[in-house]
Amino acid sequence: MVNLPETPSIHNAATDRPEAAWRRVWRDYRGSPVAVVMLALLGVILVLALLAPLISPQNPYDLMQLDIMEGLLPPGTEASSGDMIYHLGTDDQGRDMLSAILHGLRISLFVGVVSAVCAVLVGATLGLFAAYRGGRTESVIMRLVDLQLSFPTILVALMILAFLGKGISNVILALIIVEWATYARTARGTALVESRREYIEAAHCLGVPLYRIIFRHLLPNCMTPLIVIGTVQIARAITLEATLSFLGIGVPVTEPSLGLLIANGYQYMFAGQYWLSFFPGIALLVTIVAINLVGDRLRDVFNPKGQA
Amino acid sequence: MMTIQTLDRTRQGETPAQTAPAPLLAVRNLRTSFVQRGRWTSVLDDVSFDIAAGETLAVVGESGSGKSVTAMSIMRLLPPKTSRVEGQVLLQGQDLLTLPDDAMRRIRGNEIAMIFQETSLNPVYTIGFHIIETLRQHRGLNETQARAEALRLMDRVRIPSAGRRIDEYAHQFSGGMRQRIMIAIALACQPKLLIADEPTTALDVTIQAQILQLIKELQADEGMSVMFITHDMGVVAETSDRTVVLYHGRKVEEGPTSRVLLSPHEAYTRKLLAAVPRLGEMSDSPLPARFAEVDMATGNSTAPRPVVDTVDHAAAPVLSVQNLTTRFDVRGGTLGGVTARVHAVEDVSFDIHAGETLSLVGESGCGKSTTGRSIMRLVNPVSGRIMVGGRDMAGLGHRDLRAMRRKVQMIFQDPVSSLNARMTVGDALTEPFVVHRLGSRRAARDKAAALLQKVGLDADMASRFPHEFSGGQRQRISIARALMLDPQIIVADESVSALDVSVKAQVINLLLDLQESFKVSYLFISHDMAVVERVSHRVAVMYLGEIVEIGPRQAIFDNPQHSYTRRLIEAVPVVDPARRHQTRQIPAEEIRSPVRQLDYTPPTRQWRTVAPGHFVMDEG
Amino acid sequence: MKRLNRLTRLLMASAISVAAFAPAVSADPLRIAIGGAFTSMDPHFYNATPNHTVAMHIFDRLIDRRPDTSLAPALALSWEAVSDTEWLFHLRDGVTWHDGEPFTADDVAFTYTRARDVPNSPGGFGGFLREVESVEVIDDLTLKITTPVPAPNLPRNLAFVPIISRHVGETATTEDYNAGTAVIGTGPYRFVSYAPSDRVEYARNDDWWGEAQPWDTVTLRMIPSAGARVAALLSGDVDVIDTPPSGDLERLRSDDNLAVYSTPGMRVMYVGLNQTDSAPGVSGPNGEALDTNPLQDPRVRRALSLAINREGLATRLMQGAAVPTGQWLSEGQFSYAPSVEVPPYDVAAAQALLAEAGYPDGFTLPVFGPNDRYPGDAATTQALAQMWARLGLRTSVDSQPWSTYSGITGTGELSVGLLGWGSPTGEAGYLLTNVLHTRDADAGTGIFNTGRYSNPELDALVDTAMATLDDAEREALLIQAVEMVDADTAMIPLFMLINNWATRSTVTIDARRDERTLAIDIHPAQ
Amino acid sequence: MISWFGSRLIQALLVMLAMTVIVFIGVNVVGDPVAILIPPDATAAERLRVVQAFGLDRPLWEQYFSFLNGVLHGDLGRSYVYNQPALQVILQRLPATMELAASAMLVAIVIGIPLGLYAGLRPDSPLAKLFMAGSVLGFSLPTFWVGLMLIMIFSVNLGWLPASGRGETVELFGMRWSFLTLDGLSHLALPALNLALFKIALVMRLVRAGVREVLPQDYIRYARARGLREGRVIWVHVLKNILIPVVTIIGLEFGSVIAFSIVTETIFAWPGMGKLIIDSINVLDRPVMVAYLMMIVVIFVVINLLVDLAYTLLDPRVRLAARGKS
Repeated sequence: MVNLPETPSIHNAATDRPEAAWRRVWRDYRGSPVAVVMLALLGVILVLALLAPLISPQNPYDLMQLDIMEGLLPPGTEASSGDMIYHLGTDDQGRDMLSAILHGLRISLFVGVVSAVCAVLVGATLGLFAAYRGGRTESVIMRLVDLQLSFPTILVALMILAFLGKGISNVILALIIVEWATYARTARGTALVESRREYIEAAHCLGVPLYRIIFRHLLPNCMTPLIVIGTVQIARAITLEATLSFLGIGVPVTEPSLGLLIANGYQYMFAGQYWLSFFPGIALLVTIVAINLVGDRLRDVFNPKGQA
Repeated sequence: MMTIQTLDRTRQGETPAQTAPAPLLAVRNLRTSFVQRGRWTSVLDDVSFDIAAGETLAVVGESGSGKSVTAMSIMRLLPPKTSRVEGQVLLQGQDLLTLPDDAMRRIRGNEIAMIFQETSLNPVYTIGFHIIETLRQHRGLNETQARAEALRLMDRVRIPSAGRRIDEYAHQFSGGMRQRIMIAIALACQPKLLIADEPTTALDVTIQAQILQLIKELQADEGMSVMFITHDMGVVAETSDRTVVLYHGRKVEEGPTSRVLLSPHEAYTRKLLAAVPRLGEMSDSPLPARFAEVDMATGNSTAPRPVVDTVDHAAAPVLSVQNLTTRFDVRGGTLGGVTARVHAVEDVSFDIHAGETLSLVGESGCGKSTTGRSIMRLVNPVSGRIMVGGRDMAGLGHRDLRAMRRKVQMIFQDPVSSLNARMTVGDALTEPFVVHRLGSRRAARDKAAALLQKVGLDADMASRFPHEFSGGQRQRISIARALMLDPQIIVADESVSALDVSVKAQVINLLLDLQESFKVSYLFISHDMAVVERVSHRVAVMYLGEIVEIGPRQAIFDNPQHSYTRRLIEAVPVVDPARRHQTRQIPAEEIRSPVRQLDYTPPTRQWRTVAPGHFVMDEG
Repeated sequence: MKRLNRLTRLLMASAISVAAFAPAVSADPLRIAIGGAFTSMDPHFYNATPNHTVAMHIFDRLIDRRPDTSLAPALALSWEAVSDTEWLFHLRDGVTWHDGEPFTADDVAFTYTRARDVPNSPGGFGGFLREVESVEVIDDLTLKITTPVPAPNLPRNLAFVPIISRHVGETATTEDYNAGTAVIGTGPYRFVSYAPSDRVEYARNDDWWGEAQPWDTVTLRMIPSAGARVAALLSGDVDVIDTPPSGDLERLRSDDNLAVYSTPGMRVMYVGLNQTDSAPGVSGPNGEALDTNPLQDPRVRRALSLAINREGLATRLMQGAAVPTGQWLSEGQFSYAPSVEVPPYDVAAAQALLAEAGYPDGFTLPVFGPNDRYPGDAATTQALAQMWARLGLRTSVDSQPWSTYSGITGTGELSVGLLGWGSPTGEAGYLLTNVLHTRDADAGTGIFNTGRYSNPELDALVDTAMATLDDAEREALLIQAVEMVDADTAMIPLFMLINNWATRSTVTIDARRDERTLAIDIHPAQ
Repeated sequence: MISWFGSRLIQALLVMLAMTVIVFIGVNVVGDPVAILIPPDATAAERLRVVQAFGLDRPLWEQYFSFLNGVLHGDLGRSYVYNQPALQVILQRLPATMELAASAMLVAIVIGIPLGLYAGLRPDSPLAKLFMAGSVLGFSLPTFWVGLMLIMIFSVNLGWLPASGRGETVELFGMRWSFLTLDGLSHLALPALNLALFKIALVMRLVRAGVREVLPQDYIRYARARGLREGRVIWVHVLKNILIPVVTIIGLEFGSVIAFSIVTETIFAWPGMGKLIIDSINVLDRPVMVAYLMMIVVIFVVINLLVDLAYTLLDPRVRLAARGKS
């Protein structure tokens, strides 16, 4: 495309209302109905996960409420006590699958979000630090990042978990270890680009103190790529956790995430007891697709040129 | 709306009758629209003109005028889905717009060749590949023939050692050489018409002169027509027989270049020409001069207010730079060791007095920007002293540096990136005032409002974000921000270079106004000799990191001593139609690089005093 | 033209008929998939069921074990104890190795030396030969084995040790076995190829001394993923698979093209109870420390046993892949105690016992178990916790991979844990000696006594039984011991795992108690 | 060039050395391999014999240095379970994994590049939008779940393709390959597709983004202005420019395909390295775990090196000399 003529913004400026940045983002975001639906869906998923203990028909981890004699009932079966219907069937412990999925969603999202947030904090701090300090600090950090990124996440996570053993906190730790590098690289890359921009130099010339330049000028302008990557990385973290749990080295069996629910149901699939891994699989899929599509849209909105 | 269109059409009706009976190219009622946010918006409206055989037509206009779109429409290079071209484009009577795609493709490169800015070569292929590809496409040569022809063409555009360089890639060539290659490709099929779309915009002025000269010569040899698209009135004057002026997608004026330049009919053309500084027109005054303002409605110009002498020669200089040297390491090799050094600034000294403007001029890589940035301590100089108000800034720590920075401020080139997109204009303006604890927030807001008005904006624009402003407005905001700290010196690093001609003139006027009001000094860094002549009291010419000549502006421009200064002035295209048919012998010399071996010791320089205050470096 | 056409047709017809009859003339290849991971072609390298399975096709033993664990002559035609510590074995005549060399008693003597000490082996065969003090070659077909103490289980243990030849084995390393060059046995199949972690291919040994085998070639594949194994069977990739997932059994049974074969196995799943003075994690109802370990009280142990719905575990959780039990052998096996019944599921009685023992409000009990070792292990652990929660205990679940769980089973740190124990000897003494006998490292007793149970009366009874060569006498003593264990609830047996195989309906299989999947047990369907 | 290569090699060796330390400490933290491997009824003496045979009775640092010493002599230790040199155990399974990974990558390229080109050249067509939606799905679907579904659909319900193992193999260059027989190919199809799915989406989006980025470039406009055929503009001028990032990423992704084959190999019982490492973790076969990681480091170093070389060959702007800088 040729360069379109600059819209005479002098006129626009007169008619446009002053607009907060987020409002502009939202206006652009709205452009894709699919993305809006996905955002709503994500909201619903989040609410469901947060409220899981309140809205699930059964507490799937209260052993008193379970009865193996209710095990492996197909969807729609009424509980023998008569006080509930297993809409999505039960697993081998007699656990209501709907409740298990809601709680599993909660664990999956918890793992994904917490690991992503921690990884962003660690990675962005190190990345900005590297960009700002330069020299030896930078090369040490970036060498580490290169090293980390040249190995596939799943392998690193696998090894860490093989050493640390199962457990939610170990999974989160492993995910942070495998993810921080992405954020560090992004943060450094953006910070380097941004710090060469003239507004940063202008701030220096104006005698704005360093901490203020970093936090007031640099950080807000580096946040966009971090947010976009963070969104997609949450989806990746959830997938990775599910994969690790599927391989049997993720979360413990007493706190099953969606991945572990799928793994648990795997052996029953051929027997026609599809609901054990099908429904958790769908829940996982929908969550990840929703996050990815929202992330995609955010990327388009924040960075209209790079349509990757 | 209707009436205007009819009016336009009747006026254009005369045009073909005035020119030669069978023009080579006749553009009729060209209207081009783009889809923007789902709606068709016209960007080129009812444009008509002719180009006769052997003639050079300049299409001139500011950004957004549609001059490039015109070329793209003629060549049918706009994306068919998002653009629409109506009207007629007749090449020797044949309408290009209705040709089948394949036939049109044979016209391109063959009948009509096109050159762009010199960055348009595919980076992953050799330049030989490009030339040979075009030759084989249109002339059906085989590989061997095409290669031989390519070498001949490269010789023709005077590329030295073509045999070796034909297998090199674009990035291994300098900008000027790349542009020569594009010209060679354009000549490959002996086109009837050459469309040159801003071919020299990104080039240094001496290189620009070479390329313009080359085009002129080749045009004479080949007898082809040229359509020259440019925003530079000097280039128009140097190259074209006739001129078309575009404004907001419409043709506002057309005529022989000498007529258009000397007695423009239309208000816009007058306004445009009034904003163009002409080299040499200032020789009668030692002071800077404002640009005349033209009323767009009437076309009448008001004579510019004369400039008062602001320079305080009596007091000590506000800025004194002594023996400033800045070098950068070039790292390479296995262990990232230093392999060479860029001697960006080498032993540079000058003073600036209160209220004075000193300009640093030179071409790319001469070290003028690095000098400015070294003064601002955006880069750390290797040695030298930078005295501001008697204190050496070069040795200051962070805290003292911050305090000193109040006295020296900087305005940058790019109006888009010099403001933080996430801060309102108000926040951007008040921030320096607040962080230096110069007063309350309220005082900061008041001062910001006052300065916004001072730079010609509304005080209530403070709540807006930078993207809501045009480029010129943003540059005004940057200036206002620099003024928040009441600086004594402002370093203006190519601060008007990115602006359109008319906006540039306004901003320069503003700078002069501010100098008058605040007695501020400017270190004005620019590559544009004509602008420098307008704004400076004194001028320093830089070449390869060194000042080769420094002195009062009048002396430098009227009596240049150093051969480089002379070459520089000579190369500037001047808005003087008389220069159209001048041919100059300009050697195909490249700009030299200040990258030196590690063991390089700068030679000791001898200086000669030409007149009081006018010094020139000895050549030899 | 016409004649040529007829000729072509004739040729084609004959080709088709040959193709059609070819498989029927000599029997099909047999394709087996097992879940366990075989790791070496060296028959003495690693004592694990998949490795035994691989070896048993090629190598014979002195004594064979029938699918129901009773003993049968193999390379030894007969054997007898000539004194308390001396046994004579009479070998089969006319047996040749796959390379044509004759088989002699010296090969057996060589085998028993080599099997104990394979370089770098994680061990395993030493246990079977612990009772072999010396081997004396009387003549080519007679062998005398001396034991340090009376060893009634010697023939059963020797049934595990594949016999290799001295002439090949003496110089052969594990590499030679993996490369196939040393894999020379006397068994029903010859070695063809070995792809580690993937498959072993065999061809019939027409010179075998036993019954003629119907299979030209046998492919033994390793498919650890149960789902994938079933899928391979369903898609016709293989003819026989072992351990189909219990959830699939019903569907496999109902498929006309498939069949399922089952037999109770030799492995009992039980709950090991820590009976030391303090069991880690076992505390009062609100987590407070207790003066005594409640698990030391037989009434508590009994209560825990009674609170378990074994029928539910077997039918729902294990989906019929298990039978409830109160001991560790199946009916019909040597030393099975008919008097020991499956403990009833009686929560009320259990609660009463608990109250009687002084724990009316229950106590806190962490329940441990592996999650990758036994079929349904994690689910069973959870179900146990579930059922004891109903009894009124505060339970929690801790499922661990065997790699870490196996660490805590040996140290006595395990309070209450799900465990499995196979009785390869097919009699009660093996478990009694290793699991319930007082731990004594020097005597080699109580090696797997994870709960440190100690009952001198039981110890004496077991010691006597295991020194009694007379089978009837020994069986009576062992049954008495089993009854004693039950009365004291020294451990809580849950169920015996059932071994399952699924086949395409073109073949049948004799289900083996010892989990091995052998081509000689598989026959073409009639 | 030579010195660049040398410095990369030194870097790689340092990485491997660090890796051995970490892994050595790591594997020694978890569990007791002897407890897993020996029969439960083994006596203390039998147990001790195994501990000594494995050298586990020696202090960790001593074990480490004797391991390092072994490495220098080309011996990465001996598998506890297979009683073979650990390296040999891994190398035996390497071809299977390489075959799977290469097939998956091939599928990804063969499908991904044309779809990506189409989506990039006609971004507004419904088909392109469909492709892009599909790519989001491809990104989102967890590999293991897709594997299960593929088995469910193609093996169990439709019965078209086998679900496990390598099928018939043919020996070539002393290694066994599946892709040379029809049976082998049919076994390869599902796992390769499973592994490729994510990469198809990746390649597609990469190519599309590349096309979108290259199309507005001046040199494309200039190529058209020279009257080149549209086909030539796309296949010569656009394609080579997008191939540079695509080749780079495809090369680097090959590593991740090898890693993700862990999942696919587990599901499809593909007898490769990935399945080996899972098995080895489960039985704590420490020498194999260590050797596997060393192997992976080597593979990755080689891949990164090859990618860099390919990059230099494809993109004349990248000079080896300049690379030392980064």
